[in-house]
Amino acid sequence: MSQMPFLQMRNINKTFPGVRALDAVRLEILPGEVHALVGENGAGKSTLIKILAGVEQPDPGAEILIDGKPANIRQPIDANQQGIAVIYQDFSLFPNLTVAENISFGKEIGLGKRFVNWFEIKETATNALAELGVELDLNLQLERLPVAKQQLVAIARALAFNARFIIMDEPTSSLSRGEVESLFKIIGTLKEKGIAILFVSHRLQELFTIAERFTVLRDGKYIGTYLKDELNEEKLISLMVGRRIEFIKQSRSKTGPVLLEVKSLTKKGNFKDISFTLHKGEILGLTGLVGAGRTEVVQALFGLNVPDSGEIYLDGVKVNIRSPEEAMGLGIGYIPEGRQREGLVLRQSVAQNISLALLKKIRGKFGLLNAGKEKELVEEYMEALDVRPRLPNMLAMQLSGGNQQKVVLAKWLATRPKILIIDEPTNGIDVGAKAEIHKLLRQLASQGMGILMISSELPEILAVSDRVLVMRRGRLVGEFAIEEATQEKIMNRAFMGMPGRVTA
Amino acid sequence: MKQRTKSKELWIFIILVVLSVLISARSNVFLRPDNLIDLLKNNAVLGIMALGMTLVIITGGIDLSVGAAVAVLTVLIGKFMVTFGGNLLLTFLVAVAGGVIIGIINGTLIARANIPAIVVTLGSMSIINGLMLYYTNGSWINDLPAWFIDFGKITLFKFHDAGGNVVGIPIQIIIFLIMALLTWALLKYTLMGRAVYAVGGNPVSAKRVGINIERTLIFVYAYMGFLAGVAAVTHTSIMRQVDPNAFLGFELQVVAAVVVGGASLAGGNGSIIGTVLGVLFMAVLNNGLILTHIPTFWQKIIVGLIIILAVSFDVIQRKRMEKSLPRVDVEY
Amino acid sequence: MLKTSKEMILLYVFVGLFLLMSAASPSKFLTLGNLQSMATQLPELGLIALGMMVVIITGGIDLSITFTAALSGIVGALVLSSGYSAGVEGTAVIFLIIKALLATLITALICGFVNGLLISYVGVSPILVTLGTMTLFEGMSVWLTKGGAISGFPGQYQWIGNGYLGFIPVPILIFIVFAVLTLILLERTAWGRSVYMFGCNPVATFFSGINTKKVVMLVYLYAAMMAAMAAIIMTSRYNSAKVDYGSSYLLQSVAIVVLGGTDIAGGYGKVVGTVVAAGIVQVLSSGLNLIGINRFMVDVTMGVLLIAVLLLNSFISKRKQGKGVKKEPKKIGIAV
Amino acid sequence: MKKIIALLLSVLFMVSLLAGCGSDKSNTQSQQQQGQQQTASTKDNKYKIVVMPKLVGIPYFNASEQGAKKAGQDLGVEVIYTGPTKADAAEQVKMIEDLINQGVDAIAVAPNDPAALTPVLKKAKDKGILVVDWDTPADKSVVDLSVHQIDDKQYGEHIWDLLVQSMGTDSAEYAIITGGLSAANLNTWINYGLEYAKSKYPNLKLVTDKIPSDEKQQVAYQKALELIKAYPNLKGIIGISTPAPIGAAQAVQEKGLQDKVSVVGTGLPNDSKTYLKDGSLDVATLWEPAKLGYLTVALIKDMLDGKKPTDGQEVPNVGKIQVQSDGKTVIMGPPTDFTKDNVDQFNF
Repeated sequence: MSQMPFLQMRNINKTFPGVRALDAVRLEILPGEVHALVGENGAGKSTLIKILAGVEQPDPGAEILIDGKPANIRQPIDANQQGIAVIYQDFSLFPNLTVAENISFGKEIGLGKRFVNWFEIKETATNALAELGVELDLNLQLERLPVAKQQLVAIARALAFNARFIIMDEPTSSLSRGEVESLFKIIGTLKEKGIAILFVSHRLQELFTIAERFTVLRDGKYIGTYLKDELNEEKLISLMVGRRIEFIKQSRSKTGPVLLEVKSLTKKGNFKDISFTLHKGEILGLTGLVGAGRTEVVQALFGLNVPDSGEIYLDGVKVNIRSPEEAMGLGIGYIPEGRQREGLVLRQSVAQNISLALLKKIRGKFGLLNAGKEKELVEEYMEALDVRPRLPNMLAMQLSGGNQQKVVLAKWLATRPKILIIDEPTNGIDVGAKAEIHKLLRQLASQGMGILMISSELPEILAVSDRVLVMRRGRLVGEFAIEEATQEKIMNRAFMGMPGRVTA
Repeated sequence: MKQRTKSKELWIFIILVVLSVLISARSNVFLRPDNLIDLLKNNAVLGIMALGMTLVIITGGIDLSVGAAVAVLTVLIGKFMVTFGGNLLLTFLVAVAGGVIIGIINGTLIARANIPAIVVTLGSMSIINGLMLYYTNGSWINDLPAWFIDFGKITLFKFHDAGGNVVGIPIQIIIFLIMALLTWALLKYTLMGRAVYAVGGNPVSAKRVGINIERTLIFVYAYMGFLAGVAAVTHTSIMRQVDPNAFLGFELQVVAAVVVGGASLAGGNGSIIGTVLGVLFMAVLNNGLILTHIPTFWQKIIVGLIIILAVSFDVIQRKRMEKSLPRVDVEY
Repeated sequence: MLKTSKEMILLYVFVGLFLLMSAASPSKFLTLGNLQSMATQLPELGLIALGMMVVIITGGIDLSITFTAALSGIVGALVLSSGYSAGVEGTAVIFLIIKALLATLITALICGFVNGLLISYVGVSPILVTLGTMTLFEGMSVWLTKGGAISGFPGQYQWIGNGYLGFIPVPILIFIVFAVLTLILLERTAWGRSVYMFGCNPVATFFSGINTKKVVMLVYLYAAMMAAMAAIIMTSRYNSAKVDYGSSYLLQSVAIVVLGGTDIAGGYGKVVGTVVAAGIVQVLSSGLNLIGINRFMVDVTMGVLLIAVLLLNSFISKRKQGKGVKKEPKKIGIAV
Repeated sequence: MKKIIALLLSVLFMVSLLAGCGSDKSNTQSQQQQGQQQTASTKDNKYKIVVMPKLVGIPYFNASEQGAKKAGQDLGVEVIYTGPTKADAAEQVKMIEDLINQGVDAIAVAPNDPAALTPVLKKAKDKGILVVDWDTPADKSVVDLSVHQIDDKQYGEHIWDLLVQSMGTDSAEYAIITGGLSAANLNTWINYGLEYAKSKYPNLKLVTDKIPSDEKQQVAYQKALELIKAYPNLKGIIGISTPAPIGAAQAVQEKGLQDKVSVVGTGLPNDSKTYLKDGSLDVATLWEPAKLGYLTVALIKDMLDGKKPTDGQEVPNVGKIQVQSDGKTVIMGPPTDFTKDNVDQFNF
């Protein structure tokens, strides 16, 4: 540790009117290290990142040193010029611009240019991508790229203006296992170049794979910085939450008769020849790489993606599902992966979100909504799922990620579905809330619900499901009973034993 | 297929070609050089305004005050020329300066006070129109100086058409082409232009990469104002008198040309080529009505139907294309 | 919080303007005659604004609404005038009027259906569709009338637009009925709830099993119905039908809707706000007219008022946000 | 909360200031007029006469406003000249509603649509207000007086006569460009003219139905260009509504067809001067709108004083008028034709 730290932050306070978001926080980053920043939602991680990025200003008295010299980061450009780059969870890219522009834009602005030199833009982009060892079509509009590749664009952008320190906020939340591994490889390359990484993630397993040091925040306070060897998962969790949380394998209940049967479902360009069954009281895990066609298959069950051929049987009766409305009528619920985009109406109240799928059921006289019944149901399910705070009139956007997910769950549970499809149930949710949701899913299964759960996080699949299906390139390539399933076996199937072939 | 915006432009181009073929099948006048020149000249003002509106719409805004702005600017230069004489350069400067001031006021209210663009410009439309008509009472301004009338009559690149008549390109078309090129280059080759796309595509990210959103928005409305000034001079040079009421309801025509040209009101998308095609589409559609001898009382019905068909076909074929795009690389 | 809601601000503005106008010309403004005449004038624009509001809540816009009104009014008028001659009397007249009202309504609904079909089922953006249908409906109106006015209605028909129940003008009663109806539909029915949810997030609403296409279709049908109601009042009040009746209401109705606090991007909008905004515009217009202000300055005042009220709103919501940070994170941030 | 109220109040003050300014201006003006013109009569006795054009803010109606205002000064009556900013009958009805409550003695209106105004004019009449139409006739049964600039039938026929004179032949193709398809008075003239042409000039051929120009010169100009190209044998264009003949003349001038295509129509002399002089506009015909405004106010004053107009009556500043047999329809006189020789004598 004799090295001169790249960044030193001391006595960082941030007070919003009436609330202390950061309280004497410190952070030290060494050149070329991968540093994990951990803490529950609301612990102050994002505020700290915003200060580093120049989006927010710390309260007076803060000390920020870069290369040992005091630094002044007043706006995003300052951060960039100091060699700090942030890759936000949503990547902060421009869907309507080309890959090349997305990569080079920040640099051009940083240089204070007035005119665009397209040759230079392409050159910058080519170089940055070459540094990453990735090839992408520079002229492609960004929105046409899959998410994993968009992330590469975001990383390339950081490299483009010679960042010496890259902050990655939840970089793996939308990546599949294989893509995560390629990302780690890239992080390794960056490390070699002496670029420091601040890695923010809720997936503790990943952090232990990649990070060398951990800084823990809790309730806006600095808890400590630890070397990897000083910690294990359990200890880290207890530091984060201040109490011990058991991250246990959930107990299983007995599964019942077949609830749903899918026979050789096929849709061109989506999936081919998909057959499986789902039993009453069962949690069926569906995993595979992102882009393997998992979401496309479950959307076919919810009427969002009408298949070309194949049959779906519900309780032994053949059904034809062409819209979410029909699916709902058949007792199917679907909790999509994009909670904020597809799951919730953020600008409306929690109560209205919960009752949205129920509107038909709470119709009273003259087709008017029965306000009393609505209130009753909303309260019942907010209570049952322990949505906090228990304020039905609060806007959905004001809730934390975990509570938002509970609201989406409440919405669907209130329809009393026979089958619940849930896509990446704990994406971007902190540890405590994850365990709660896992427990809840098991509880629902034990009450006889059939649950089809998509997850890219294998520990989650192994902790919750009764059976595991694996998809690869639009096909089902494996099925394991939970007793025989291991991470290795599943990964093997997902990659077909040829992990080298899959590049991010 | 490569990019959605490109396919959008291609589609408008196809519709435009089909429409032109249909019209020329019924009228041998339509494709005559003099008609095409008239058509371009008479839509130069619409075109110049639509260029500015494209930028505004790319940022996700709208400017409903353009009709009022251009009208007040024609009055301004009319009064200026009649009172002071002046010269062409000064007249241009007066028009452009007036337009930029209006644009800066609109832009500042939109960017700083965070009021939706449609509201601000709806308000400024009634304020500008009201004040202008209060002071002018709608009187026309005649007796513009001779040098200005002569300026309006300039034609360049004279050539002989099939009938042996001398045909030239009027100055108004040249102004439109210069403005189109200027705006195209602005969008493509300046950082401000790319910032316009960035702000429309993702304002949060734009802020994060260090784009000054307020400045970008104010620039966009000011540029709209600048083009309103150019349009005012162009219009007056064609009409040779100033009618303060000449632009009532013009704002919807401008917006129509831009959105038909493929720009999305949600922001982020739109291009100068698309807008020029959109302007041409509206121009050809209107030009064809009399040339193909369509009875007066049927004209609006036909215009309405063609617009509906054109925009629906565009969506239908795009949907079909998107549906056929594979989402998963399925192994067969 | 409630005290500073957009609607309350509007109400203050309304009351303030009303008092101001009363003070400025008490002998003219505060007379029964003037109040009655304001109540007769407001409904046409008010109804169109209500229809426009419902459309704007879904994030759309209906540029064809005034020509929907014109076309449906003309069809109704044609039914009325072609069926009426001096000999027709008594119940036959009533039947004829009912027939004409139905013809007006059905025509409007067909217009709304065309809009709804293209917007929700074909998926064309509302502004493009209604830009086209605006021209189409105008063209059909001109074609039907050859530009002239359709007149020659039974005297009884005039009661709708010019009659009184007691001392209350009939049009304002119609307006109140439809304002209350809109309020109930939006706030208390599954459709109304879906309209708001769709305006905020169409994808999530669709994913919640709502038939969003139907919801949107109904929105455009509803707007068309409001247009039909306005058309009925107009044809009755003016005792004739013509293509350009109410043609100036298009941008005015959008202005009223946004003045009323409706979010132009969709998702938020209250009937109360729109009604009060319509009232403000009416008081301002009639009041300034009574004082004898130049008409163009009335336009200017409306523009200033529109921007001023929205500036005020944005100022207040910024302050509210500032306050909000104080309380809310405490409650929610650390939960879980 | 307090801040909000303060803000609100300031907004209201702003509005009231605006309102105040406007009203002060007009009040002082009218008071001055009183002081100067009418020292004898007290304020209370002054008749309040509303003169409402189809819309305000266009040259034609500005000219009539001047006439009406001048009559007000000359005759010692208060003239309120106000109208909608758009030619919309609905707006007109609303304004009349408001004016009835203002307590006026007479309302003279140029209806955007005659039928539309009938109910509201009836209402005015019931309140004891003298109801007059001017410029364009309203429903005959509700008006007490109807002031016409011209006999519509004669005027329509006159325009067609001018066309034939200018073309120098009555066997030719021609087209009509009108202000708007739904403008009632324009339609009246066109219909009279067409009927007349059918019998008088059977060889005149109208190539297509009247083309609308939205009351805008540039639209008339474009349409004229298209007409010239679409109908190569076109010999004449009639422009009805003041910007229409100017736009048509501009098209003719640009194409250098002054000798081939004749343009006639309704036009104000100031705006058509250039085109009359270079020969692209053959002749414009109109009455003097200022005189019409003057006459309207003068006759209303007489009516309010209990005097009915009589045929052949000499009205000061206007001239001899005709009164039709119904006793309430007054015609100002024949139109004035503006040609390149006489156009400089007029200034409106």
